Amino acid sequence: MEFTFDTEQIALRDAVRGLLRSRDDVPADQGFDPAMWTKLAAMGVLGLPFSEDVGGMGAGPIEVMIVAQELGRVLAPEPYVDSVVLAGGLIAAAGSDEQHATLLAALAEGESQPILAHAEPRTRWGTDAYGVVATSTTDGWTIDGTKEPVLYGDSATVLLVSALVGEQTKLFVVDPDEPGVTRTAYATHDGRRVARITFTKAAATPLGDAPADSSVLKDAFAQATIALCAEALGAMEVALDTTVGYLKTRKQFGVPLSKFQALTHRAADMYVSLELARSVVQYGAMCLAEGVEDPLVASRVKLQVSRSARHIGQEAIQLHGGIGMTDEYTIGHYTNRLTAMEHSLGDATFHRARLAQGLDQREIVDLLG
Amino acid sequence: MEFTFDTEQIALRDAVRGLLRSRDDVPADQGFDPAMWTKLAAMGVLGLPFSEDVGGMGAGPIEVMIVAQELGRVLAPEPYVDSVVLAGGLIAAAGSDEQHATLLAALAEGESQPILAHAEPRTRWGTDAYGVVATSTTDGWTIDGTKEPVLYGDSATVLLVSALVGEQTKLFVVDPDEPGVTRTAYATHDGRRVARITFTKAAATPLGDAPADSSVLKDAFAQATIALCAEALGAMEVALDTTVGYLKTRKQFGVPLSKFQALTHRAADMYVSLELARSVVQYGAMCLAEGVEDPLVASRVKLQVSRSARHIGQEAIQLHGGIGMTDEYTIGHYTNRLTAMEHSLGDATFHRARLAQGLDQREIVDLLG
Amino acid sequence: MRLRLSAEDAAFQQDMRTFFTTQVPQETRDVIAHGKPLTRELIVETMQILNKAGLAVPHWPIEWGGRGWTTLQRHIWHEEMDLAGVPTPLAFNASMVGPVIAQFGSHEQKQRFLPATANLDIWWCQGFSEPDAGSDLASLRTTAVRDGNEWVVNGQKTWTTLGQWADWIFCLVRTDPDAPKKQQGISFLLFDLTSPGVTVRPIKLIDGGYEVNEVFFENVRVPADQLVGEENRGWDYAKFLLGNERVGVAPVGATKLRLRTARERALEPMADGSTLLADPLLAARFAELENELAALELTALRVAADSSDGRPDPASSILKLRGTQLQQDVTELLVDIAGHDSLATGAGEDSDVPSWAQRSVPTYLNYRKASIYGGSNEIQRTIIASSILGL
Amino acid sequence: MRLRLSAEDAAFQQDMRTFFTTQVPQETRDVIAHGKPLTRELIVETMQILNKAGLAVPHWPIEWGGRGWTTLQRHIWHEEMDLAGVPTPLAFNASMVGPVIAQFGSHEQKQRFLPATANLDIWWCQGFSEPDAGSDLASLRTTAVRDGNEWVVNGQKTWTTLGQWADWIFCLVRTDPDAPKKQQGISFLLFDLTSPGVTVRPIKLIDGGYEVNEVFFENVRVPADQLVGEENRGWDYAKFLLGNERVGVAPVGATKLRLRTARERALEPMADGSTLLADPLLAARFAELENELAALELTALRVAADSSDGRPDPASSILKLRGTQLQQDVTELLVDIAGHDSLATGAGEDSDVPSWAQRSVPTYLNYRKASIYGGSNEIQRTIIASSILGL
Repeated sequence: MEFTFDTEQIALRDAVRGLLRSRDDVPADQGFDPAMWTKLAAMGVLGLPFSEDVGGMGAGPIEVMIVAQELGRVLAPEPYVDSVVLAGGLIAAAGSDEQHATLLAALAEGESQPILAHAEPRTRWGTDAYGVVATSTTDGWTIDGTKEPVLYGDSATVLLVSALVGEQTKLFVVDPDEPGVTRTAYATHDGRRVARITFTKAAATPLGDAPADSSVLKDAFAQATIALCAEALGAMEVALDTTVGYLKTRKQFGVPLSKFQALTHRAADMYVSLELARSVVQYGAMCLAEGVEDPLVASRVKLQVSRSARHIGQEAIQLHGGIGMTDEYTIGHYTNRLTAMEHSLGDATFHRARLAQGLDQREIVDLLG
Repeated sequence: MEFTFDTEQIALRDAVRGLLRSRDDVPADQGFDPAMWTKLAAMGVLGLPFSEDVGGMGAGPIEVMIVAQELGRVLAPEPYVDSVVLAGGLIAAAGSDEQHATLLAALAEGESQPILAHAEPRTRWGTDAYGVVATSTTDGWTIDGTKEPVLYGDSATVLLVSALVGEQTKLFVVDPDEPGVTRTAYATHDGRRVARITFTKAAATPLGDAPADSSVLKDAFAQATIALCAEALGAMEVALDTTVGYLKTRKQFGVPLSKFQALTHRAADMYVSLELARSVVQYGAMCLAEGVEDPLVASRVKLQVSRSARHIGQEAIQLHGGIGMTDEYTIGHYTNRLTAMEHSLGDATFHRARLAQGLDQREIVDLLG
Repeated sequence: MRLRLSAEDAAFQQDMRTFFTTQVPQETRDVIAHGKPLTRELIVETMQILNKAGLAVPHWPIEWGGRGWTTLQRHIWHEEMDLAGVPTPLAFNASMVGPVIAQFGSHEQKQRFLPATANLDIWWCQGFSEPDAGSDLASLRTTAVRDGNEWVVNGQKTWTTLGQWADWIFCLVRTDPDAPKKQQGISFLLFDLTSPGVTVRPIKLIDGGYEVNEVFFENVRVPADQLVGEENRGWDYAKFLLGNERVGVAPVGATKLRLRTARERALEPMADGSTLLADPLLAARFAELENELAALELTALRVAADSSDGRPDPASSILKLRGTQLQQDVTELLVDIAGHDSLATGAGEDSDVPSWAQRSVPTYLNYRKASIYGGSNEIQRTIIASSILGL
Repeated sequence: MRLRLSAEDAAFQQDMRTFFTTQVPQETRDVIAHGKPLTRELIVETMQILNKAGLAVPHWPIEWGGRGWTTLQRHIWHEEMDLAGVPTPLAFNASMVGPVIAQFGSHEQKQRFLPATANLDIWWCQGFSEPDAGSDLASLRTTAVRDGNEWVVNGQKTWTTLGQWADWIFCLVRTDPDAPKKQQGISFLLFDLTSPGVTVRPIKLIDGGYEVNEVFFENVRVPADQLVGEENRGWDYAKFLLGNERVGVAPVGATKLRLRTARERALEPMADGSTLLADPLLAARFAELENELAALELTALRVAADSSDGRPDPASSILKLRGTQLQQDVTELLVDIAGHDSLATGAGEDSDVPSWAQRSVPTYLNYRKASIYGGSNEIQRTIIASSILGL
């Protein structure tokens, strides 16, 4: 048991941190910086989790966590978790050899950006499709229906689409530039881009040799959830640092805010929340790395991280006071982004329900086995 | 709309408060002070809610609230809510004329102490009996089974017993000194007395001309719940006063605790909890007085009061520090008693479930109509 | 003790409800009911409808449009407005500068300003906070120096709510920098925002909207007759103004309206035909919030029913503290009900994501202000601890 | 980063589990599992079993019974004890006075006290807090004045846990009242509680039990060779002692044991045949607590796995703060599961009210101490804010 990074992992962290320092403005109609995406590719970060024979680095969930955490620290809007971990993870898990060779290699090189189009309005975060249907025709598969909100759906170069085949949800690959695919893009509350994607007899190919079953979504969601939680952890670190810094420098009634015990004690509670989140994120990444077979791990991680994120996000603004409400100051953006992450890949209620189910059949968890 | 007491009500409050100042030691094997019971009778307090023709004062729920609140302020162990409000209320609501004349008159005079024996082990706070059965014989009714915990069950001179008749729960009157009734008494955690009562072919008479249905329990529980909440309100008032007094006088690090903002802000939150509790208690009493027909009123009151009681009880000890843990100091007794009240007549979870049920069928409550 | 409204008050409530639901256009009230942003025009139009009916400034002196109502009646008036989704009279006019002028202003000032203030012909904003004088308001540094028959104002205000829509500002300025205490030497000045030397810079907030402003003064010349009351007594007037309001401090009606909306949302069928309210955990959260709101409403009624004088009451701090907590809790609930639909912020009308869900996070973020502005919750706790508990 | 235990540590864990579940009598472990009060005899007997096996004081220097384990191994040792329901070695002996004597005592003191301390032949208690020196320990007023080859002690200690069962006390006393700072001039003295002039008065607690004591000293004469280390350096030794423990600070194993028990209770059929755990709200509360406890356990493991030195670590404050919160949450859960059965405190064995339900409120009340004793949660927050956050 060890909770420390090795030298290579520290080097990776420092390299990513350094790279992220030099950011250009993000084009508003894109929602992220394509130049940064290219730089991340050049550093090998986009191919990190994929095997070397498809152009990846063959690294593992710990390295993915490290990268995601750094992205979170600067609120980087690049679709690392969405494209590399989630969509890339799905292709790696369920794609055919040919899909591995083409899609993953292009993703690792920054030339392709696959995105999963799964969410539909008025649904929760399960693995089912509701209103999107795949039909087998003599010319192959076609897809009909609407997916929304699809994060980064407008910039995606490849769409992985979940669709009903009969009563089963299966996965397909769709080229968004083909006829029958309409994308309407707009901004999320945290300034990223999201799309409504309507499919009308859109040509689709199965993910995998036969279309993969929705069960592959479960593992991919687990991996993406833990990476997203690492991103949230990075954001929480900086949110607390920023708040502490503000308490030290800002004066009221002639003294720094850090003289007000009612405030410093609340900062202490935020720190506890942060460290609990750090513990579960590292746990989650290590479980993935070691193939721990508890399907509830991602839910454990997301539940704690969601609680910590809401606590830290709300308190960070409150302890800043008015300035925390302004767009000009950074802290509100952290709270904003943390709110988005809370409601991505399952919120606290969703994951708690998974953990509560079956409590009559299983013992209280024993982490050390 | 008015939230103030009239002159008579203030006089009642002051009289009860004065009376309660002169308390003798409570005999440990009794759990309350019989001399005080007699004095309360002499003041007319025990007959307060009953009509004048059965020896009562014909007063209403507001007056009952005032008395209960005063009892709560000094943690008076006398069975006012249990005997006068709950058992007395049941007799008044469902008893025969003869039962009114005998039982209520004796109760008002302090000569009889009726108690409801309803709780059974491993049950929640509904109106059903489970393991206690009434049988109709040629000689009248007999009862078999065990009730526990029955607060003040050992000192009761009359027992009202809920028992199954077929699948229905009905109410009976049992003389505890008759053969077939065994009472084992012991202490509650807050130093009152409670009994396990076993009935073996114990002779019983119906409450009312035919045995009253368990539905009468519902109204009686509602009245008793609101009175109990008034008692809790009194206890919370003093718990907060005591805590505030302690913060003003106790020094640490050379200054009074009241200089530590982390503590005073928590005292402020306790005050908010107290005032919210006061509002709902007064609301509940006024609803009873005016015959408001919302069956959820008692649940509204108990839910808020339970939340306030737990908050104030826990914080009162914490803000006292070590001294709050001692039997010698009063504050722990307040927390102890508040904990008992929380788990009497339905806890927060029980009442919240009642309020949550049917939310799809009814609108958010509008208190002003 | 009596829960029911008197016959008179019950009739009063009915009158209010009828007026607000029939005389204020449905389209205006839908803006609030659906949580959409209000425009300047809607606020002005509504306040003029109310003023015409004598419902804009009922707590003012009768000769200036007041109605001599009891506090309970004012409470009812305010709650019924909120529940009907009526934009309430602009606080800067109706609750802030108006009462100060009515109480402390000269007769000329009253004649000049009060009718226009009640009718929102002048839109006022508040110049109190400064970059280094927020919670610690008395540290303010904006100065006014007498020059002949004018005051010359220099300095900066901030957090000036809706300053971008305002015509005039009421402003605390330091007129005696040598006063022994920082609370002394402050005056209460009124002036036109179009005066030369005034710059209003809107501040973008985290929800993407604009509500507050920085206001800069560079040698702004203000006629001496626009100083209210006595020179150097401005702090007293500010305290009067801030402690003046005991009605509508806890936004009970507005929060109830939002909770009702949340309930309707949670009853709308999901894609799989289920409803969210069928989840016992969500139902329990509703029941809990509903009950907390009821306890707050009863507390607000206690404060309203049991006071007839206009003095500031520390109980207002409970209402402010608890009121903003619940206000925030309900916005949080709506985000959680929206789920991942809450990411679809800019989806617009063509989307199947309901528009309330699109707005849920900006609204949630916007209401983080509630526990900060107007005396932060920390300030309210300090007031409760000191003024009520004597700590 | 590696989650799995090394083969060595996994074997170590298995050894511990085997030892604790086979060598400590089931009846002893049932006392803890069922939440019954421990007796002096059980604690002594268990510590002697552990000591015989080299498991009582593994963190001491090897020559005095230590094992040279890693912090992680000590963590595993402690958790396995807790999970098995083994009464842990008496903290006053094993974690407090023992390490101080081993580090700062004379060779004679070590020989005289350490073996007897490890074997609980001497039961120690702690004489630190005084009526006016609780959180502010440095204000202590108990004095020791040198008289020939003895110290004469006068004063009063309080909150002396299990003093009623103790043989000896380790005591902070003021030996130089003129020292410039109150932290200076304090010495660390050991003495026999049967010495003339010592009075121990047990304090009854709100759960009805006795755990802490007042201890009075009236001209108690203590041989000079029972002063540990240097005169007037006692504050340093006390800080060493208080900051010495990083293992077992958060009672994870004990809380987990209690949560397991709570789950079993919630699965026992009620009178109507239902189980409480079937209620989605209770199940959600369990899931939430289980997860919070897991996050705490992981944090404790991080602290344990990543440190090999013995210096005090402010991270211990997180463990203490959060650990006691969850400890209290679980006692609260048990009361709520008990429902009205929780009133049947004194029912005894003949009752159908299960005995855990009978004990639920006294246990809940007793554990209110957890956030007060040993550095209150307020003190822990202050440490986190200052030592970690630099506030």
